[in-house]
Order: sequence, then structure tokens, then C-alpha cells
Amino acid sequence: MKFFAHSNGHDFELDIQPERDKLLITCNGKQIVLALDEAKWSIRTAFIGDRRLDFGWDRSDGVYNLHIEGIEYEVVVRDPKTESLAKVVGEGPAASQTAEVKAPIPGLITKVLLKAGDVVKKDQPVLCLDAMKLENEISAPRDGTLKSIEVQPGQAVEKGQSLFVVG
Amino acid sequence: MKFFAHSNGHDFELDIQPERDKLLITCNGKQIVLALDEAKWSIRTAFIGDRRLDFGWDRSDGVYNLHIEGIEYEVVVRDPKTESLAKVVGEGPAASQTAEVKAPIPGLITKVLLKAGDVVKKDQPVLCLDAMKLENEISAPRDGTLKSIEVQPGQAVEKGQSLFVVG
Amino acid sequence: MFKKVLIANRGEIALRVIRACRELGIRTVAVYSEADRWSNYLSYADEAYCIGPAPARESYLKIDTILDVARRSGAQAIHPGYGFLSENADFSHACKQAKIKFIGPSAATMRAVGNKIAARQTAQKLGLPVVPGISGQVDEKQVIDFGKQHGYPLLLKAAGGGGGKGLRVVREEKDAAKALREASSEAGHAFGNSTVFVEKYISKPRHVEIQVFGDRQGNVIHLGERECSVQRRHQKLVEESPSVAVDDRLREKMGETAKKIVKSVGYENAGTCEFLLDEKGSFYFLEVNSRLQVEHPVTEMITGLDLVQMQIAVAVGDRLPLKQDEVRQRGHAIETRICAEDPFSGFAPATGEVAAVRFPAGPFVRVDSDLRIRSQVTVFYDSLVAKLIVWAEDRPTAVDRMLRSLREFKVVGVQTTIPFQIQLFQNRKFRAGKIHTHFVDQEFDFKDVKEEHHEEAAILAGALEFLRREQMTPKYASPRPISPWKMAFRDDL
Amino acid sequence: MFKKVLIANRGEIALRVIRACRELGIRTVAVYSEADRWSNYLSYADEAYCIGPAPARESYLKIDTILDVARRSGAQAIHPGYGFLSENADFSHACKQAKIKFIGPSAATMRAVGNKIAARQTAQKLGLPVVPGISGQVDEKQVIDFGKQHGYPLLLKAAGGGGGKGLRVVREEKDAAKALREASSEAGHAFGNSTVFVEKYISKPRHVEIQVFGDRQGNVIHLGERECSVQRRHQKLVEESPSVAVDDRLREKMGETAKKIVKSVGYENAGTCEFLLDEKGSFYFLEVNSRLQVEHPVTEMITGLDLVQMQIAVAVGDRLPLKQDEVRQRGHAIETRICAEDPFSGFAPATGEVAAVRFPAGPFVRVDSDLRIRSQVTVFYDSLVAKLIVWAEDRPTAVDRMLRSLREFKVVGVQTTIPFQIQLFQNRKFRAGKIHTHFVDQEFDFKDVKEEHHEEAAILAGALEFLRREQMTPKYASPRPISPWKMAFRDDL
Repeated sequence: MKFFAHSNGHDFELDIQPERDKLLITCNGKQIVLALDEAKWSIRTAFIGDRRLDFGWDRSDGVYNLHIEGIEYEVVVRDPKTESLAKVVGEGPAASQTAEVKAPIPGLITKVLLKAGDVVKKDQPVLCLDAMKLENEISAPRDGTLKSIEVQPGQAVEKGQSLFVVG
Repeated sequence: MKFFAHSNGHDFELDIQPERDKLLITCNGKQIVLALDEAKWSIRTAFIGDRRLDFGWDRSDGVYNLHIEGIEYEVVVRDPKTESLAKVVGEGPAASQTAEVKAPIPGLITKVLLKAGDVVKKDQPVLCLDAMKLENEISAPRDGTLKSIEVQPGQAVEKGQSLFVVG
Repeated sequence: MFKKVLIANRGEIALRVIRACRELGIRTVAVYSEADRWSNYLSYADEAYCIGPAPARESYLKIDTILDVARRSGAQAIHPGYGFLSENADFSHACKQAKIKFIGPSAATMRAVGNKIAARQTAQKLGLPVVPGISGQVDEKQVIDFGKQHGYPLLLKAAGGGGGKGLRVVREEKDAAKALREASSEAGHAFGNSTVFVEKYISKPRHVEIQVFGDRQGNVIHLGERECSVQRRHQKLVEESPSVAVDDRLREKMGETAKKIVKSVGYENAGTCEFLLDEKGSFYFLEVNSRLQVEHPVTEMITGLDLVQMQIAVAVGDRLPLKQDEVRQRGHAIETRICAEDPFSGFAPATGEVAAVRFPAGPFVRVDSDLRIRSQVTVFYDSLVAKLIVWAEDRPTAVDRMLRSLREFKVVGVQTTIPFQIQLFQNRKFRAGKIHTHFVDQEFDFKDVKEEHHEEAAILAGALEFLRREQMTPKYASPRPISPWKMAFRDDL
Repeated sequence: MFKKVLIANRGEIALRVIRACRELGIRTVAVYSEADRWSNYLSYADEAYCIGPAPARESYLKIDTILDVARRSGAQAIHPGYGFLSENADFSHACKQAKIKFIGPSAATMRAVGNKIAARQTAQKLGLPVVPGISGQVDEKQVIDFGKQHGYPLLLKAAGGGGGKGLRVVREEKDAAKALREASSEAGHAFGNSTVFVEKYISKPRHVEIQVFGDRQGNVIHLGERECSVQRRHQKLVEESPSVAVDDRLREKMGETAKKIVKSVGYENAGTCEFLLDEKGSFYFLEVNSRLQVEHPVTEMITGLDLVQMQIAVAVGDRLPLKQDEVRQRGHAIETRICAEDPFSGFAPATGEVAAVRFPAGPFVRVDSDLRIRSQVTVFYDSLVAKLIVWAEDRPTAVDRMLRSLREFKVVGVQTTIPFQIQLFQNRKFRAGKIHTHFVDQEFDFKDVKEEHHEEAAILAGALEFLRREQMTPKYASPRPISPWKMAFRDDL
């Protein structure tokens, strides 16, 4: 069975075949033997070739979360059909002239210092993002005009959520 | 909604109605207000009237396992239709003349000392049941003949499983 | 130091030894029977090998198979844990033959003290006090004659083991035959040695044992006592140190006696000398357990030492890391054994899958357990599922900490002895330290509180079923989320 | 003794205080914001009350609401934990007015020492060494003038709080304005007091603090030091006791200094005097933290005391349970703070649901945490999700135990700092004790090991997806159960 796996910009092409009680996997052309326990919880043990690995895992919204040596990996796994579909969709419009500023961390918007239409200088604070009790000023990445402000004071934002656009 | 609940020989008739964020329950005629948290795991908190209770729970094969103050309860819950059906099925044939001996504890049969057809005296050992490293002799409950022996040496038995029948 | 150690055991003690090894930078090899294929301890080891079917005789007691795994995996030493092969002299000898270090005493030492009869004789030769009895295989007639001479009750004991296996109290002459047969069979079954001997049964004795340690250089120290008087049918339930019945003078006297015994046989590694302490403060030597004890954490909490790491160091050939006058005891430690048994049904073994487990924690609380969510408790092995150990500056504080911890402890899905222990640690006599080995069986009144909660269980099960059905096919208009805390906790504030 | 105590806090410290109360037989009242409705600590309390929406200002900092809950629930005392209202003199005062005992110092004491500027002045009056600086609100010009006079870098500090909030290092004159603005805003936001002061920045100092305790009878003792030099951006990451830089003589000197300061203000309850220790062994008084510290377990492990229970006893009016010469320190304890932050993305806060958690355990390992399976980690509060504390007879053994424990510790679903800590405790300089407050920011080279595992993550995710699909619609004939241990662990034996 063929799959495409994507882990934070790293792309892998997998071919998986069961062989007795293990899996034969070709990963980007490399041959690997995988053995996996059947433990019925989110922490399991695997052998990747000779390397023994305790790992944690979870699957939500079709995305696998792998926990290896204390590190979290989000892995998208697609079969060939879904992969080609995703590629087409993923090819969005070319980067525009505007600069969209996203939340670097999840947090709470405590202050919005400017409003849409204001002229901003590079490094001028636009709003304050409070995360885990530390206040962070989020500044304009370049000179321009604030095209829009997407958030309001008191709003909780996720990492990567759009905050404002400088045009 | 009406239910019948059975916990190890104790029978309860329940009528359950939601009321805002709690449940109004009539249990064998007694009025009770129940509040239950929404914790997403097997250990939860409830208020039965004023009494606060941490409890564990699990459901397998339609039977609820409740864990209250360190004690496990197996509770069968049925709606009125299933209850009447169960009553009919439950009325088996009258107790026979034979004595069936069941495993008092789960364990491993290590020895079978007699065979079907043998004459036994009351308290005569019939087989040995090894449970958690302690060996237990299981004896005939009365004088008679061994009608059948249902187990073999090396066999693992569950609690309540039939071991032999004295006729 | 060893590079790789094999642990010839399972469950919590396998995990305990793996942890000790990992701190020392030693790689670990675990073994497992088919019933333990998904047990928790395996995921802590560097390697794990299947050694056979579930019954211990076909896996954990298979000397050849285990030595084979040791050789193939390149393990330089084997830690036997407790139980199984831990006191098997043949195994210790076979390890030596295979040039794999057995982490424990030599076969010769084991033979000299590990067997109860030999240990008695050793003690008697040294002029140390022992309980009257016959050392050597006894037959029915001998038992009956001994009973006539010394009076009942008598105690039948397996020569080869411990832990309550092969033990029978004979209260009347007519029970002698059956008891002897059962004890002998159990002993043969558990230790491969069906020899049983008989002794006088001392009334209301305390079980007090001394932890000893010897190195290859011939140094021997003791690490104080553990009182294990709280037993149910000869199975220890609670162990503590110090004993309320042992003062500094008695500790020194018992400690020196213990050292004398083990020194006389050139004892290497960890061992325990068991004594009975009678109501007048006289003590009688019982036997030497030539292995790490289940209750070793009690001594660790009091002394600050890691006994497993000391075992490994001594096995490597290191000197003991401290001298007798450097041993410092501090505070009070108590352990209790949480078993998968139903105290409301005569402690019948409980089995099944663990739906959830919540360990207690907080200052000076330690849990040694191999349980985790979805663990399987089977009939094949000991019912011990967790050891709960607490420490405090004094005994009353330790008991309160134990109670708090027991109330926090939840094992959902398999009945444990926790409700029994919660009552035990509230018991007035226990709290006053008025304990002896028959305390639980004869004086402690366990209250069957199970009946009190059937109604609650039924109500909760009914409510859960109601909510399950509502979720599948809602029948009540716009069901509001059940937010009880709002109501129950009066947040109309 | 109190019959009922309210805990005006959340998470691990709420659980810590609840445990202390339960051991003393005190009933507990927990409070929670809407974001904590299903938090773990609530299930350990006897009662729990909602006190408002998620933001702390609308819940955990609401003095009136909390006092209202205390009155309605019949709580006789309030334990504030750390953070939130713990060092708020107005709260201490309001409790007194409401005739509810505040478990901590009086408002007057807090005002005298809790504020950094006041504490400095107190120390200066007593002739004790402090770092050069301006005590009092400073404006931009004053900061720039101070920089001209004493040279850069400078340190801006909030007068009202601790824990890295309202702290800014100014390395160049041009950064002064922004830093002052941010520090001031953060301070106001966190402590309701935007006062910021400036001082000289000492290079490579160690952060060493002394735990002190005072009772109502005027007795004051110290419980030794904690070294908290391992910090990242002024947030403590590792705390240990004893400090490698403190010998008995220095300990006594610093201890007596700390006692002098708190005695001068009639200090009651637990407090901590923070010092900078420079490379020559000179120390400078920084401030008094008039509350229980996050890192109090380190002192507990060393002294055998339960500091929270001591706080409660002293609040009741009891004398301190021991005198200075009865304080005994033993061994070495280390704590590290496990935070929900991504060390591979500049320690950005990580949030989400915990899929599984496996705490380390074993001898002398303690985890203080409110995490459990399905816990939600939100942006509203501190990122601390667990404190891992180990004890051993000496520092190298403790560090090895810490490493073993960190490797056992799994929090699945939310990125934590554990990979960072695993590298830290292997670091040679750290192991040699060559640490100072800039060690992590300037000397420790954190290796981004995340890149090493993308392939493994992809392979495992692919395999899991394959097995998921096979289970739903099997495509391979008679698929044998995947029993890898058989193969991988070579049980062809």
C-alpha cells in the first residue's frame, strides 16, 4: 500500500507491505523493517530496523501526532489519490504584495494599539499578545498601511492565526 | 426514562429526568438529584444529593463497572422491555438433584485426582486449583458419584466456571 | 561496571531493577512469558525476549532458557528479583558455570542459609536462639508426635521458600495429614522442593527482620529492621521501619545477631534475617531470605540508599559503599501491598483489564507498580499489583500520609485490597502499634462496606446509561450540557 | 487546627496544598475559572466553586469573589499558593478584615519586604549588601542616566512581583525606552503595580536563595539554600539544594543574613530571601518572596519537612516544630520545571489536549503535577505542567536519577521542554556545577534534535494508517497478528 507522509515540510513516500508479523516499508527508496507492539494505549513500542523506540501517538482530524523522544511531530498521511488532490488545492495564488502577520504563539490579545487604515512604520507595535503571563508586543514587519486588523482585545488566538495585514 | 439496575442481587427501579444541568432520579421511590462532571476519562466526579463522590467507570459487554471508594460494582442496566425479557429467560429449570461445583476463584487446574464415574466421599479432594501461586484442593461437597469432570490439568478457569458435577 | 544486565523477573520488581540499571548507565534485557507480552515493564527495557508460555514453570522458572537469552543478548549479569529463581541455588550455580554473574549470593551460601533447616542448624551452631522444632523432612507421624510433645498449634513450613507458600498452621491433630499433604505439594510446586518441617507456633509474635548486606571482601553491615507483623494468612500486608517494638539497643543486638549468621557463611549481596519477637522482647531466629525482599523500599526510604544499585555494585566486586557506623536511619517508612484480591469475598483473586489507574503522589510518597491503563491482571502470577510506600518524620504522620495516599489511589476495573487497607490504617490498635502476626486474622474486624454503595452504583450506572442513550438518540429538547459543578458547587456567586 | 481551608489557586500547587490538608484532616475548598472546570485538582477537593471566566483578572485575582466563596463555604483560612494573590498585601489585609486566616505573612510584613524597593531599603538599613541601583519608580531619563553612570547592561525589575514577569535586561541605551514600557506594562498587568526600578547587572552571578520560616511567637529559622542559577530569560528551570558554591560557613552566613532581614519585620510563615552570589563568593541581597516558592519541594526533600503543613501549623498559631539546630539537611535534591513550551521553536507556548501521560517513578523521585490523560493545556495560565524532583545522597547520583526520570517522562499530545532538559542534565558544565544565571542563555548550546526524527515519525504514522485501514477493510489475506516482539526480540530461542 502506497502512502505519502508529510512532517513539517519533510516529505516521504512510503510503500508498506505486511510480512508475517512485521511490516516491510520502503521510505523514499530506503528499505526498513518495522515491528510494532499491540499495546492498547497511546504509548507504544516499535522497532525500526534494530532501533527500539518508545513512542506516543494520537490521531485527530485525520492528522497523526507522533511523540518520539519527547518531541511532538504532526504527520499528514495520504494515499496517492488524496495526495494528488491536495497538491492541486495547495497551489494557491502567488504571494501578494501585502504582509500578513500571524500569531507566533497562541495567546490572548490584550491591547490593539492601532486601527485599520493607520499608517505604520517598521517595528512599530500594533498590538499586544499575552501568552502565559508574558506580554509580547507584535510590531509591523515593514512600513505601510494597516489593511485590516483581524482580532480584538480579549480574543484568544491560536498559533498561526492571522492578526493583521500591512499593505 | 425508566431503567432497572441490578448490582449483585440488589435491584433498583430508576426513573431519570434531565432538569437543566442535573438529573432528577427516582430510585426505588426515593428522590435524588444527581450532578455529574463531563471529565473525558474513566475517573469522574458526581454529586448524589449533597454527597460528593469520585468514581471510576467502564462499560463492557453492556455491563457497567462502577468503582466507588475502592470497591468494584458490576451493574446491569436494562430498559423496561429488556428487563421483562430477562425475567422470562432467567426462570430456568428447577434445581436438579446433582451438585455442580464451580471454581471459587479464577486459576489454573494443576491436578485432577479422580475421573468421571468414581465414587466420592464428602470433603474428598477431586482436583487442585492453583491461583496466584497458592494451591487449593477442591473437594466433593457431599457423598456421591462423579457425574462429570469439566476441566483438564493445565486448563485456566474463570471464577464461577463449572469444575465437576457430583450426582 | 556491567554493560548489560538481564532481569529474570516480571512486573514491578523488573521495572524497579531496570530503573536502577538505567541510572547506572547499564543496558537492560527483560524477559517475558506469553501472558506478559504487553506488560508495562517491557517498554522500559532496552531489549525483551519471550521465554515461554504463561505458567511460571514454563517461562520464569526455566533456567536454561533464561541463560540462553543472557548469552545471546550479551548480558554480563542476571538480577533475579524476588520469587521465581531468586533463591534457587541451582540457578545461581548455573549462572556461575555460564560465566554470567548472578546478582545475589553464591549457590553454596544459598544452600547454607536459604534452606530453612540449614539456616536453623547454622544458627544453633552459633548459639543463637531459634524456635523449637524439627529440622528435616517430617512425616505425618512425626508431626503428630511433635504436637503431642509441644502442644498445638504447630506450624508446617516449606524448607525451600517463603511468601506464605507451603505454610500451614495445624491447630488440631486431625488436620495434620491434610495440611502436611497440601504444604508439601505447594512447596514442590513453587520451589521444586517438597521438604516440609514442623515447629512450635509462638503466640502473638511480631515478625521483625533485619536487612543485611555483604561484599566480596567479607564486610557485612545491617541496615536496621523492618516490622512485618501485619499479615493475612502469612502473607505480609504492611511493612514498616523502625518497629515500634525495637529500640536502639535491641536493634543493635538483632543487627549483630543477623550479621553473625550471614558472616558465618561468607554471605555476599543483599539478604534478610527473619526473627520472631515475642511479647517479652526475646527474639528467635527464623530464616535467611537470600534475595532482595518485596519490602526493600522501606529500608531505602529510611537509609537513603538504593539497595538494588548496591546489589549491582557488590556483584561487580565493589566494596560496600558505607560502614556500619555510617548507616543513618531517619524518620519512619511504611509500605503496604496493594493486591488484586477482593476483600469482600475472602480475598479471592481478582482478574481482568484495568480501565484506569490513578497513583497517589506528593511529598514522600512512592508507588512501585507495573500497572497502567489497559493492564491485564491474570491468574498466572502473584496478586501484588502495587507497593505503596510513604515516609515521614514519625509514625503517626506516616500513617496519615498513607491513608491520604490510599484514598487517592484508584484502580478501576479490577478489585483491589485498598478498601481493606483504608480500614486497617484507621484501626486504633494498629495506630497504637499493638500488632502481631495474628493481628489481621484474629483481632482486626474488617467491616464489609460494600453493601453501603450498591444504590450509588445503580444510580450512577443508570445515569451513565441515560446519557449514553441521549447522546445516541436525543429525546429531550435542547439538552443543556451537564455542568453540575455550576449547581453543586453553587457558582451562583 | 483549621476544619476547612480554601485554596486560592489552581493546578499543581492547588493539588499540593489539598494533599497537605487531607493528611491533617482538614476539609478543602477549591476554586476554579471556567477554563479549569474539568481540571484534575478539583477532584481531590471536598468542595469546588467557579469564580469566573478564564482570564486570571476575572477569576483567580478576584479578591471579593474568593472571600465570598470562603465565607459561604465556611473556610477558616485561605492558602494562596504561589503567583496570583499570594504576594498581594491587599488580599492578606482583606482576609484579616473578613476574619479569615491568610496562610502567609501579614499585609504589613508583605508591604515591608514583598516590594523589592522596600526590601532593599530594609536590607540597607540593616547594613546588609545589596546590588547598586535606584529604588523607586524610574522614568526613561533616569534609566539612561543610571546607565551612563554604572555602565550597561542594566536590569529593569517590577517592584511588585517575581517569576520573570516585568523583568528586562537593557544592553544598550537605545533599548531603554521600549524595555521600560514593556516591563512597566507587564508588571501592571501581572501584579496590579506597574512600578519598575533599575539596577546594575552583575555578570555570571549565581542565584542562591534561603528558605526562611517565622512563627507568631517571633521564632525564625532558615532551612538552607536553593540554587536556582539555571534560568532561561529569568525563568527558573532547575533548582537544587545544596548549592555547589555554598559550604557550611557560607550557608550559615547567608542563613543568618536572611533571618536578620525577616526578623526585622516580624515575619510570620514561609518566605524566601533571594541573593546573588558572585564568582568571588560575595553575596548581595535581592528581595524577599513572601510566599511559598514553586521550588519548595527541593527543601522538603533535603530536610524531610512538609513545608505546606508547617505553613498551616504556623498560621494556626503553633510554634515552629523545630529549632535552628534541629534542622538537618541530608543528600542532594534537584527540581526541574517541565513546561508546555516548544524548545525547538524558541520556547513558544504549546497548547492542546494531552493524549497520554506517563510519570516517572521509583526511589526518591517525586512528580508534582496536575496533568492527567485528556488534560487541556490552555494559554490562560503559566506554562508549568509538572515539577520533577529527585533526591540522592550526592549530586552526581541525583543528576543521573533526574536523567533516568526525564527519559521515562512522557507527555503525549503537547510539546514540553523535556528534550531540552535531557540535554541540559547531560551537559558537562552543568554536571561540574559551573552554572550562573546566564548559563542557559549564553553558554548552553541546545542542539535541535527534532530534525533527526521526521523520518521515524513518517514511518510510524504510515504504519499506523496502514493498520487502521487494514482493520477497517482488510486487503491482505489472513493477516497474522502483528507480534513484533517475537521477531524483534528474537524469540526463536
